[in-house]
Amino acid sequence: MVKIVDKEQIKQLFAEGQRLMIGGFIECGAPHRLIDLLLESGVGNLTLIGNDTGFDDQKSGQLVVEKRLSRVIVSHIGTNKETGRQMNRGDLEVELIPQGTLVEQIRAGGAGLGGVLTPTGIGTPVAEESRTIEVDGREYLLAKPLRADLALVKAWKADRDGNLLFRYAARNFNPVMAMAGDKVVVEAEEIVPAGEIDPNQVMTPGIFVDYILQNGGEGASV
Amino acid sequence: MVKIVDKEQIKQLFAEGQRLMIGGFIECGAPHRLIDLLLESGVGNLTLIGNDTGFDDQKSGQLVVEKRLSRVIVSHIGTNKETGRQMNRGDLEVELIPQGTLVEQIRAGGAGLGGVLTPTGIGTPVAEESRTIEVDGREYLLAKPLRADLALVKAWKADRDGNLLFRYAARNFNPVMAMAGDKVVVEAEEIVPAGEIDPNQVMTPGIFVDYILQNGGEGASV
Amino acid sequence: MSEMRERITRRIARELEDGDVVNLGIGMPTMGADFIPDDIRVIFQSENGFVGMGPRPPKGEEDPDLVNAGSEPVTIKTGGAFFDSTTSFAIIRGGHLDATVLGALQVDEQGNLANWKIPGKLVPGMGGAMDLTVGARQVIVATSHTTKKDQPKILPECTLPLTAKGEVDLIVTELAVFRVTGQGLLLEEIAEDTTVKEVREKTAAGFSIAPELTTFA
Amino acid sequence: MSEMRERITRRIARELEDGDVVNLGIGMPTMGADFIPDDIRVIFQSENGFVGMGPRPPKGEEDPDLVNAGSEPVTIKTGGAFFDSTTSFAIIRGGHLDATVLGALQVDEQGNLANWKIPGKLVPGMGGAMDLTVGARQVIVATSHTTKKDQPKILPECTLPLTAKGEVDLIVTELAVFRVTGQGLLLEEIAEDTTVKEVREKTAAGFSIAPELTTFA
Repeated sequence: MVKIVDKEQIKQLFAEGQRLMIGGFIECGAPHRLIDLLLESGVGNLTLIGNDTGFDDQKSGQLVVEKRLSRVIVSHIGTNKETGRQMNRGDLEVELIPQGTLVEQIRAGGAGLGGVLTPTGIGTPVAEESRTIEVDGREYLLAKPLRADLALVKAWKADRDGNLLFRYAARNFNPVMAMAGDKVVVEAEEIVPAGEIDPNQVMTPGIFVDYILQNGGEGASV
Repeated sequence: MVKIVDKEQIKQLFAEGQRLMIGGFIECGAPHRLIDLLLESGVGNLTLIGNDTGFDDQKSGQLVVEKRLSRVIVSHIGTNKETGRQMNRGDLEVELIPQGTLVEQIRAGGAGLGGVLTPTGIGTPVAEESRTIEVDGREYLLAKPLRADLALVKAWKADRDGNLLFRYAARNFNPVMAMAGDKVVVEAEEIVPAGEIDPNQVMTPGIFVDYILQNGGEGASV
Repeated sequence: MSEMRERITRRIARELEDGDVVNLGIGMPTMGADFIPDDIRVIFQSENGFVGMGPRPPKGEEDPDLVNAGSEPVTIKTGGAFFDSTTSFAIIRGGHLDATVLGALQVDEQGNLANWKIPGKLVPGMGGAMDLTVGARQVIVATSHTTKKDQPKILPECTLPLTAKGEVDLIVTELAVFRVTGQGLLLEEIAEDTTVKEVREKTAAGFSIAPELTTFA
Repeated sequence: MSEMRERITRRIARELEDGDVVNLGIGMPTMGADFIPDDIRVIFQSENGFVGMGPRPPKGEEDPDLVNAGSEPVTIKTGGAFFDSTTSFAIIRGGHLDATVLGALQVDEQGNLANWKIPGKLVPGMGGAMDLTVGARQVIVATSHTTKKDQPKILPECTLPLTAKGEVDLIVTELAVFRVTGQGLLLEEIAEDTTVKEVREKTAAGFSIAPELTTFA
């Protein structure tokens, strides 16, 4: 059942050493308000599963800049120079995964699959870290499921039942992560009354969502 | 590039012995006009990949009743008694697959995966026909990709660029099949002008679609 | 709905909790929802592609695009959502269902279920049943206690092809409620109009009896 | 855009056909689309989640939710569609792209591509490049013929970690167009201001010369 909660309640969801999925694609569609609360909460030693580590001068990137992460599982770190520096110093473990494999791993985690077989990465260093499985004479790499303690998701609109809409390219990893977190926390640009989102057009069904950050001031009724 | 074509052009796409995916869930969301054209075309010895074989007294079921199929790959045949009769006589090969595995096989075919690993069917007769793969101490069945020569899809609305919307429970297998056919043929309740479907709300992007059956009479401009 | 089915359905409704997401297998009438108390909200999933399934609409208001997995007309409640079959089975297999309720041809002491095939006789296919049984957090079997020929359906070991192995959590019949435990079946409740003796006569499987055995109506 | 990049982009645009669905890798400017002739329609895919990508919007009309995979503001054309990352990579890996255009650190005679890592030096990550290279029907490499230090980038065998093995179909530089064949590289075109001799000097890989060698500008 979806709960609409305030900032303090969100902060209590965070804990040292958690494994987090955070939506977004180089800041576009990233849950910047939730990341702010995560930074404020002071927790660290986190594992981040996401497409990238953001820009070092923008919000998502601050998780690296403020040294909250001990491990990242991402497809790309080129937009955040601090990630590379911490990696080279040995302060941050970086696992690079092809983007299409990463998204299938998250989907497998959410969909109850034991993994998927992908041709991507065969003949490359990625193959050295994966199990190779041959099917009908062709080789594939096993991409194992990924799940997280919390998935932080940015929506455009959320209704009171947790049904979500995303906007344009801000959709990206958000819907699939909403399936793969033990708890799913949503930040929405707008919280609309139940029934306002056409059930035929819902992008993420509310049954995947646990918490929605209320909009407005601390005591505002949303 | 999407082509809007007439009935005769659709019929020319069909050929003896083809492997077809046909959308729908026990007739709901099945492309009844395309099935009519398939029946009219006279082709047979077809392999059907779909959720089921419809009702024996409704449209999808006629493919069995009129003996056009030599093999079906489905999750359920209980609603069409003729399917069971032909199976028992040895006239029709029936491969029964758990519904969630079947839809993943079609998705794998459309998404370029070598297969997925599913826990469904472990310890059942389904496991005897599948390869078992152990991952981190748990057993899974390998579900291999499925593709088809043609996918027949029923949409609610289609625009001139092939973007599709589906309605309510008539969506079911249609979007995933639109990814897994070498050619994808669409029947829509309504064909709307380009731009009328909000790009943020498209359910199947037009790049998956090859042909749309024109609405109205033979010579009607749609 | 027969009196027997109504009783089973009513008893199962008591298993469901506020906020639960539940799939009622085919054969389990959507009317089951009518037995849910007013003060809790249970969200029904239909494997053909939606959550928020509501009751059958008034006559004349049926919509051919809005049917459940058994092809019966239904409605969508406020807060519901439609999706395609990949998402539907991601929900089912991915552990997003709190419970599923399924019928049985046979069910056994190890929590094995057989409900999709009688070799040489009846082969409807498994549909979504195998995924539901593997994926739902709680698997509830709703079944008549015996076959039409009065043969036991609750067995030491299923003889028919399995739907899933060791996944059943609770068995509810018109006579009894059994919980499947690591030590076999535990009789937790009997119907108010039966006796443990009758239950034992009609059950081929062995079972132990809960210290606080209660009755249901 | 430098003159060199403009020339490469213009040449690649000629490879694209009416109706093609194409992903231009990061680094390949969206302006590439400007070189597509008016009489054909090419649909650009952006791996962060849409097809129908249009040019950069006028200043002041940028939308933070509408950027390409390189974070540059773009637009959506009529007929375009947005989707999530699972669908985006189903398109990419599933053979639904007619072509992709990618940059290279190194590319070799066997069609191997290296463009995501210089060990100990530069490790940006592969992003979507490995999926694009494996999945697109035609893989076109767009690259300067040599490094900034005038070292050859077209080699007998890549020495950097590979992005994909044997997937490259065409290599386009400011000097030459090579097709990757089962028998190695085939020089099909040279720039109008170079010679086969210069191409040979700047190419470490061996190659044969097409009988009907042509020039491009």
